[in-house]
Formats: sequence, structure tokens, C-alpha cells
Amino acid sequence: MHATLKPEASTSSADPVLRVDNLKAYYQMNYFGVSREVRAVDDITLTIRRNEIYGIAGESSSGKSSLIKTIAGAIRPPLRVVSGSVRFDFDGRTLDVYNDPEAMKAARWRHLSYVMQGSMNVLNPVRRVKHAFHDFAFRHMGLSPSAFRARVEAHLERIGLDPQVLESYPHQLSGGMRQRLAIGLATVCEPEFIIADEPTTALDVLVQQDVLALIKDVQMRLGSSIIFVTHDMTVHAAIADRIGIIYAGRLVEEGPSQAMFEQPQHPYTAHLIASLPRIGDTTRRVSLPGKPPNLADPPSGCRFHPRCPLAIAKCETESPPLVPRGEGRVACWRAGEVAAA
Amino acid sequence: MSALLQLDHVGRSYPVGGFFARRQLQAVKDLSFTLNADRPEIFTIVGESGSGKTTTARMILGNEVPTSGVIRFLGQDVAAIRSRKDRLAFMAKVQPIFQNPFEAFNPLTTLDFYLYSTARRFLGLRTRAEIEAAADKALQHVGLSLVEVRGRYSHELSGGQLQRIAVARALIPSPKLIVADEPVSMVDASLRMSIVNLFRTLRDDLGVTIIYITHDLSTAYYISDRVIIMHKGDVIEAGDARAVLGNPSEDYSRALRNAVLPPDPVAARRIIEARLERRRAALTEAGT
Amino acid sequence: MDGFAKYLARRFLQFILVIFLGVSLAFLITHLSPVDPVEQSVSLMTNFGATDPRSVALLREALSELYGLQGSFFEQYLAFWGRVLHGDFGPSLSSFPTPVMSLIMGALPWTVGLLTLSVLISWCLGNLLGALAGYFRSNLLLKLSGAAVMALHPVPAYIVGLLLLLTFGFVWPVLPISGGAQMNLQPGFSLAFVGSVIVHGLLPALTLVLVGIGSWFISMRSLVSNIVTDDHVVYAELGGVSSGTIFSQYVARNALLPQLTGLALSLGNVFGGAVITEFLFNYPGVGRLLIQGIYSGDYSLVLGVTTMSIVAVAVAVFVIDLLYPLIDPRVRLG
Amino acid sequence: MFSILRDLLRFNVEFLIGFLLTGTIFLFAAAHFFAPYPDTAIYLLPPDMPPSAEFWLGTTSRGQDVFWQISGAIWNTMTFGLTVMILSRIVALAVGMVSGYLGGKADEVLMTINDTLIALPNIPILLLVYFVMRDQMTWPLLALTAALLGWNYDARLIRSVTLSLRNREFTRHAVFAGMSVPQVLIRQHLPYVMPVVFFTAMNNLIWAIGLEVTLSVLGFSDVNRPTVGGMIYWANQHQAAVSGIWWWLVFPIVAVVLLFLGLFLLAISINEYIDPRSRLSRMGG
Repeated sequence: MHATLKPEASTSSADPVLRVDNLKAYYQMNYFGVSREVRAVDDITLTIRRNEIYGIAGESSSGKSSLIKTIAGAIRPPLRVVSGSVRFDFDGRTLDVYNDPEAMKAARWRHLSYVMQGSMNVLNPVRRVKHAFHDFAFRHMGLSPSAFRARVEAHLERIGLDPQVLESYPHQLSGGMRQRLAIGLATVCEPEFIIADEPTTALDVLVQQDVLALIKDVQMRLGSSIIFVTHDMTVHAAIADRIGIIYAGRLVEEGPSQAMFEQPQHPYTAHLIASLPRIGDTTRRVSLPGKPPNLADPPSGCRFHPRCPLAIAKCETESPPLVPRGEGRVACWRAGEVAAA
Repeated sequence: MSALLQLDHVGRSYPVGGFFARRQLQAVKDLSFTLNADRPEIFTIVGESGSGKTTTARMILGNEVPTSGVIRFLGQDVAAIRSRKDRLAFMAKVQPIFQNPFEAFNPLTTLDFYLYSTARRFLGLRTRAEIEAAADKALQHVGLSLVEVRGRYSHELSGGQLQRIAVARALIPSPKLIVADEPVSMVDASLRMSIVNLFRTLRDDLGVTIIYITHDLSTAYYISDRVIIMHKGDVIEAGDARAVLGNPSEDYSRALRNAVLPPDPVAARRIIEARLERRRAALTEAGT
Repeated sequence: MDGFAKYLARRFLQFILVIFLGVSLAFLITHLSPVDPVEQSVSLMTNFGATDPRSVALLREALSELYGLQGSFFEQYLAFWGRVLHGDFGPSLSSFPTPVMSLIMGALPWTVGLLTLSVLISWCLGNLLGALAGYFRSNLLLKLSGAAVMALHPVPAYIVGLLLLLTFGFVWPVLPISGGAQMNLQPGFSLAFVGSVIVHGLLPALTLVLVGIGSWFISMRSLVSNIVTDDHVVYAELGGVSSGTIFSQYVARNALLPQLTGLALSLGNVFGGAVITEFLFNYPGVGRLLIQGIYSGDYSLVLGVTTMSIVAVAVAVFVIDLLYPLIDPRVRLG
Repeated sequence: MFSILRDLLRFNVEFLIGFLLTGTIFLFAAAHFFAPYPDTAIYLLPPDMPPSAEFWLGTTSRGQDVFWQISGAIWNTMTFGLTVMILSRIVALAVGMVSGYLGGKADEVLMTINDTLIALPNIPILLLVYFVMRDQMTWPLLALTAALLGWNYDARLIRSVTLSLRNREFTRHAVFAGMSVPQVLIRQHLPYVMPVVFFTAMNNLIWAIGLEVTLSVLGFSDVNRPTVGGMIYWANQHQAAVSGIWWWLVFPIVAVVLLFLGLFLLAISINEYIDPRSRLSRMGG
């Protein structure tokens, strides 16, 4: 019943599976009279197409994890959606995450699944791994328990895991194994959309390479779309079809990964790529001056202007809109003038 | 050619297991290298988690005692340094830099207190003006100033800035050796280079030898003079950084090197696709 | 299995140590006190006349032999252990000649019944209420019931018992406020007797439940409010798992682990509450026996009951410790 | 210090109620120093008088004014509770910090003894001590015994905090920054140890007061010294409940229950306030 091997990233299917429109989500806190508002996601609009791995890159306190939590509808106070919408398109039916909680809950794991960063302890420590598969996926499959078990075992075998692992407890497995299992769990219902939040960050480089190959293998087989979040640009280079760069709660550049690495449009993107050391090349790498913005009171105008080598007066007052440029989009008044890496 | 630091067949093992399954876990096995006193360098220890690199750092700093072999700093056995006076003398010459800046600074203590305490203890300064001057001088070395740090708490600054303050604090007693255990792994990529470049200026301008411990081969290649690659307590390969990391001779170090993803989509994708083919081949062969 | 065996060995060693230290403590307290128990008992006896010096000397001789006060300190200690292991504390002076041990054995089932019942109820109810209040934080009913339970928490058993006794004894006399069962009923498993035992046990059990439930509520609620933010719970919510399953299998089950250890640690205190409640409601358990022993100055009875309660609590703690690996695979499978 | 008090009063309702309750009862107890009659004097006043303008809370069958009796009783009960609390904190802190910081063998030995003492039933042992000491038993000795039985649960909590602090990176960093051991303990670690010490202290105080009430109600303490338990003991001796002198029983019970509630509310609210996590979030961390 498995989709035959899909062709390499078919960019032709333009119909989006996820539309995020002018999304704003803020942390609003009040402790003993001290109230603070952190604008973690500040008016972001993006679309993700079918059968595509969309990389989201951003540094600490850029708001990227708040963005995907908001997209996944997994937000708890003090994080709150202030305005904008998140809409998925599953089987031709549009699902608005924040206006249709029932449909959203039904879609979880059937159409939309999640791989978390701390995958080391996402499995319930006091129960065998098989219970996780049962709790997450059984209700979607419409199979008898034994048929369901056979389906899960076949799925695990296909991704190179020994089905016997279902009988063990999480503490008996290595970190790498638990991460592969989390990926197995997230793909067992063959969902159309998978959100992966820094899935390889905590892994050693050898294990990381294998897990990335596993993710790519499963994505090609299922033709599902993946949001892949990490601060590590080299991982984006290896796996992402398109990349979105987040800075201070805003999308500053978006485009196909190869074009972006060869000809970055936004000075921040250019710097991110230029600052990566390469084996075999010892030319001096330089850091950005200043410090990452404080989302509680972000800089005026373009939020990158205090650290931007190309900043002009206009950058301090007006925030540049995200406009199409080449195959992607960029938000910078001097987009064309960025020196190649 | 007097030795600044000499590790002579150093080993460290821990008792593991219950009553019946008593066995020794060998964290570090037979490690030897020497750092030259009059030739400051950046000596890098590369290894994945569980390779023994952090245990080695703790032994050099005197926080753990080797179960075999001996570590000598300027000829003196580090493990034998017991009295408070000797410990202080040792710490004046050997300073650490920790992995997570947000853990290294107590969130409830102001950052300047660390600088003042180091100046007061190791430089014997008494008046407030002298202490603040020493702190400010050290901060200048790392491109900061006391004004930006006085009265601030760790959550008000970024990881990169905190790590620079940590380096400044370590410089106050003008140490001979700095042991940096994964100093940049928690720092954003855009700020990482400022810390790594800093190590180079410390070596060249202040003549400080730096032991740089990391799992990231790219920064190791970029900054190190010499390197040793460790795996499960063993030294797999050692030598000049460019030679060893450029084209490693041992299998493990070659696998490690090939797993490093270059920041170039074409090359990086080729590595992942090659791995994917190997995965599928292994499955079909296991499947038949 | 290595982890499990190690856990068992450690717990059994702890159990033996508790018995050893507890019994030695009881021995030390009685033998290091400046007051000589024999003189105390003799003065008690002689103030009803019978001051003939010879019989007093004979009495003193008999008593010191009875109380095991002959020989050196260490010999007394060994003799004491001999008696504890044989379960022989000599006859009780206040209800002569019945041996202390048979009095204890007669009273122990009452205490064990009352305690097991009330501890189970307060543990389960307190944990359930606390878990619900921790998980559904905004639910008003849970907040109110939580506040009520917490208000009772600091109040000691005697005060709660006294309030219940006053209300059910005078204001709304529906329940018996004294004794273990109807006086005239033949003890046995007849319906009437068992019914009467249950009715008489209601107030003491209610007291112990009201006193005990608060601590379980508070600890469970704070445990659950921490676990709710754990990765595996957030992940289950992301997985669309039903909140009923999340609450029971992901949150409560993990929160129960420390609560079971907490149960073992709390038995020492809970037993104290039972002693007071039994005396207040004249409930024929070991606690009432102890207090009556103190009032009547019956030295061997008091020593016997204290020692046996130390042993009983140690056994209960050990049993609960054995349950722990059953619900925590990390301990069971090393 | 006052800014903290102002914050707590304004934003934390539990603290407000707890502060008011404990405050009034404390003042009420302190008033006993100005009592018109000596605490221990009996048969001074007409017995069994119901509450009236002259005797606000009525008089007892032993001719004592209930109002001043309760005032003196609360004071003595609280002094007993505070003594037990302070003594047990000393032992708990010592054991908790030594085994937390030294670790290794010392930690193992101390914690084994600790777990053994936890498993012992406190009240039977206390009763045994009373029975053996009989009239030599004075309240300071009882306080010492209670303190020696009341520290072990808290020692384990303190140990877990100190153990985690010893292994935190900022501790090693402080040592390399030349800070002496006392400097590290007081300046770096105290803010983290304080909450657990404070919270366990309040719980111990409540436990000790409950213990005193329980023992003296049974007559197992110096019953001539007015305590809350002592009052209830004498009320029972004179069959107050049966003979309708309800005020002799009800007012002391109400007073001590209010004291318990006040202390408990204070404990919860202050613990939440000084917890490093909430303090950090107030600093915007």
C-alpha cells in the first residue's frame, strides 16, 4: 500500500499544504506586578508545498521554536496567538488550527506529526515503547490490534529498526536509537506533514548523519512535507529543499537552499553562511558585532540594523517588507548589494 | 625546552555495576602528551560524547584524580596539590572555561562579582578602584568594558558575550594555561567565531597555551596547532591539526571527518544520499 | 536483573537496620533514664498498704528479675533481645497475669485494620484529588475541595478527632463515639458483629483520613504540575492522545512513583496519629493499650508495645518498598 | 526587606490571610505578659462563668479566665514549637549539608541512619521517653527529644539541594574565581538552600505545635504550665463537654486551629516567593 518511490523533490506540485498568514504570537507574563510582553513571532507569512523539506534557521532567542509551536497548535500560556492564522490542507479539506480544535485534534498524527528536540525522553519512561505506538496511532489505522502490530513492525523494519525494540523500555535504549524510534513513531501513520524541532542537535556527528539519511529516506517514500528546524546551517544545506531565515521573530529571507548558499540576499544570511568554518580552509572567519536582539523591546525599523554592515538611515526607521526576489523572498532595503560568501 | 604540562600514561576508570557485576569502566586509557612552556599553542582534544575528553579536562584542572599515570604542571604532580595555598598558586596559572555560560554564572549573582573576586584573590588587590581597573583591563582584551558588565545578571546577555566575560575573568591572573571544555558549543554560530578568534589572539599576544576540547572538527581544523582524536578513552590519532584533520589515516577519524557536513548544499546532500544508499543496501541485504 | 537484586538487597539491609536500631533505641531509653522502674512500680504498689518490708524486698527482687534488670548492662541488652525475638515481654502488671504479648496480639489486628483502611483511603483519595487539581488547574470544584483538604492538613489528629466526637457525639448523635464493637456481641465473623465493628470504626477511620489526605494532596498536586511540562506529556498532547489516557498513563503513573516512596516514609507519623485517635475513641487497638499502660505505670506493657510498634512499622515500610520495583521498570530492569 | 513584604501583601492573598491570622494570634499571645492574674493561679475567679462583658471568653471550672489562659497557652505552645524547629533545623542542616557536600562514604552512612530514623514511629517513642522520665520530664527536654525525631525527613530534602548545588558548574567556576568555601556557601548556595530550609522549618513548627497539643492533651507534659493542650486536658478532666461549659473547650481549639492555618498559609506563600525560579522570573530571567 506504500506510495512507490516518489521522484526527486517534485517542485511542480505548487498547491501548498500549509499556509501561515500574518501570524503574531506573544509571551505575555505578569509576575508580582512586573508585566512583560515578548514578541516571539511578529507577523510571519509563509507557505509550504507538498513533498518538500522546508528548513527554518534561526539562532537562540530568534523565536523559531515559538513559531513551530504555534504552527503545531501546541502553545500554553504565557505564549498566546495575538493575530493571524495557520491553515493546513489535508485531503482537499482546509483545517484552521485555531478555529477548529476538534478537527485539529483528529488530524494529529493522522495528517500532522512531530519529532521533538529532546527526543531522549519523549517516550513515557514507565511503559514499554509499544504503548506509545498504540496511544498515538491505533485510532487512526482502523485495524485490529494484531494487524496494527504487524503494520508497525513492518514499518520499523523498513527504516532499519528491529521490531523487538517495541517490547523494551525507553531507558534501555541509546539516545540515537530513541531518536530513530521517535521518527518511526512520527511516520507510522504516513502523515502529510511532519514538524521536526532540532531532531539531530543532541546527537553525535556519526549518528546525526544516519538520522538525517533516515529522515530523507522516509520523506522521499511518503512524499510528505517536513518543517525542519535547526540553528545549524550545514544541516540545512544537507537536507532542506527550501530554507527560511528567522531573525528577532520575523522571516528575513526565504528561498531554495542551493541558491541561498550561492547567492544570499539578506546580509544576516550571508553572514550566517560566511561564519561557518570548513575543513581544508583556514581563511579568517569574522563574527557579527553587537548581541542578538531582546524580543521584549526589539530595535526599531529593520531589527537587524544595529548589527548590519549595510545599514543605512532608512533601515533604522522603516521595517522592510518581505518581497519576492529571484526564486525566494527577502526583507532588506539593500537586498541586491549583498557580497557573495 | 621545559614542559608546561606533561601527561604521562594517564588513565581513569570508574567502578560500575552492582554487587555481582562489579567491573571498571575505562573512561581514559593510557593518555600521554606534553605542552611546551616556551611555545604557546592551541592544543585540541577532539572526540564524541563518551570519548573521555571531559574527564581529561577535569584531571588536568585537578578536579579528578587519575587512577593511573601522572599529570605534571611545571614539573609538579597536579594530583598532589592539596593545601589551599598550593591550590590557589596552581589556579593562578591554570584557569578553566566552561561549556554552558548560562550554567557557569550563577543566575542570582552579578557577573562583575566573578571578575572582582578573581582580581582580589589572585592579584591581591584591595581597593575598589584597583580591582575595577584590573577587571576593566581584562574585559578590554575580549572587546568589552566594565560598563557593559557592572551590575548585570547572566540572563541579560547573550551566550557569546557571557563566554567572552568568562575568558576575561580567566585572564585576570594572567594564567599560563587555559582549559576550555566545549567553550563554543552553546554559542550561536554567528558569535562562535569571535570566541574562537579570541583564543588565537590570547596565544599570540599573551602567550597563553590553550587546551581546546570539542566534538566539532571544523572549528578544530580552523583554530588548532596540534590535535589528538579520542574514542572511548583511547587516543586514535595525534599530530599537526591540518595534517590529521585534513586527511586522517585511522578508520575512525576518517569516518568522523567524512560525517562532517560542509556548508555547501551540493556536497552535503551527496554525503546524506550516499549514507541513504548504504542504509537501503543494508536493509535489502538483511531483508533477503 | 542486576539492578533489581541490588535494590532488594539494599532495602532488606535497611529493614534489618531499622529493627536493630529501633529496638536498641527502645532498650536505651528505658535503661538510661534516671528513674528506676522498679522503685516506681514498688511505690505504686505500696501506696495501697502492704508495706511489710520483707514482702516489699521480695517484690523488688521479682520486679527487677521481671524487668530484666539483672546482670551487666550488656547482659541485660542481650537478654532483652532474647525476649524480643521470643516475643515474651513478661506478664502485664496492670492486667496481671495475662502476658503482655497476648494483649498486644489481641489489639494488633484492630490497629492494623484501622490503619490499613484509613491509610489506603487517604493515600488514594489524596493522590487522585491532587492529580486532578494539578492537571485541571482551572477547575473551581477541585480548587475548593483542595482548599478544604489543605485547611485540615496542619491540624493534629486529636483536634480533628475531638471535633468529630463533639459533632457526632452531642450535636448529631448518629455514630458510636467509643469502643470497637457492640459490647454484648459475641466476637466472631457474624454479620452483626462485623457490622458493628465497621460502624464503630467509622469515626476513627474518618479522623485518620481527614488528617492524612492533605499531605498527599499537596505533594501530588505539585508533582503533577511539574510533570505536565515534561517532554513525554507535551509529546503525547502533540500526538492527539486522549486527555484521559494522558492523565492516567503519562502523568499520574509517573507521579505515583515518588508518592509510593512517600507513603513508606510517612508510616512512622501515621502510626502516631492512630495511637492518639484510638485513645480518643476508646478503640481497642495497640495505641489505646500503650496509653493505658502509661496511665497505669505498667512498665513491661509500655516497653512491649513500643518495641512491637517499631517492628510493625518497619515491616510495613519494607512491604511498601517491595512494591516499588513493580511499578518502576527502571528499578526492576536495572 | 519591606519591599518584599509590600509585594507579598499586595499580590499574594494567601500571604495576606496568613499574615493577618498569625499576626493577631501572636499579639494575642504576647499580651499574656500584661495579664492581670499569674498564669498558674487557680480558683481566683468565680468558676464556670459563660462569656460576658467582664470575662470575654468566660471562666473555667478551675476559676481561671479563659481569655488570659489561652493567651499564655499560645505563647508557651509557640515557644515549644519554635525551640523544636530551631533545634531540628540545626541537625537537619548539618546532616543535609555534610552528606550533600562531602558525598561518598559520609553521605552513604548519614543517609542510611537518616532513612532508619524516618521509619521509626515518633509518638510511641516520645510516649516511652515521657513514661520513663515521668515527673523529671521538663518541656525543654521534651523539645529536645521531639527535635531529635523531627529532622530526618528534612535532612534528606536539604541533602538533595546541596548535592545538586555541589555539582553545578557555577560552583566550580566560583572556586576558580578564588571564592573561599564560606563565600561559595553563603553567597552562591544560600539563595537555593533557603527555600527548602524555610519551608521544612514551617512544617516542622506546625508538627511540633501539633505534637505539644497532643501530648499535653493526654496529660503527658508539665500540665501546670498553661498550654493549649493543657487547657483541653483540664477541660476533659472536668467533663467540660458533658456539663455544657463549651467555651472552655471551643475557644482554645479555635485559637490553635487559626494558628495552624495562619502558619500554613505563610509557609506556602513565602516558599513560592523565595523560590529561585519565581525570583528569576520577576527579574525578567
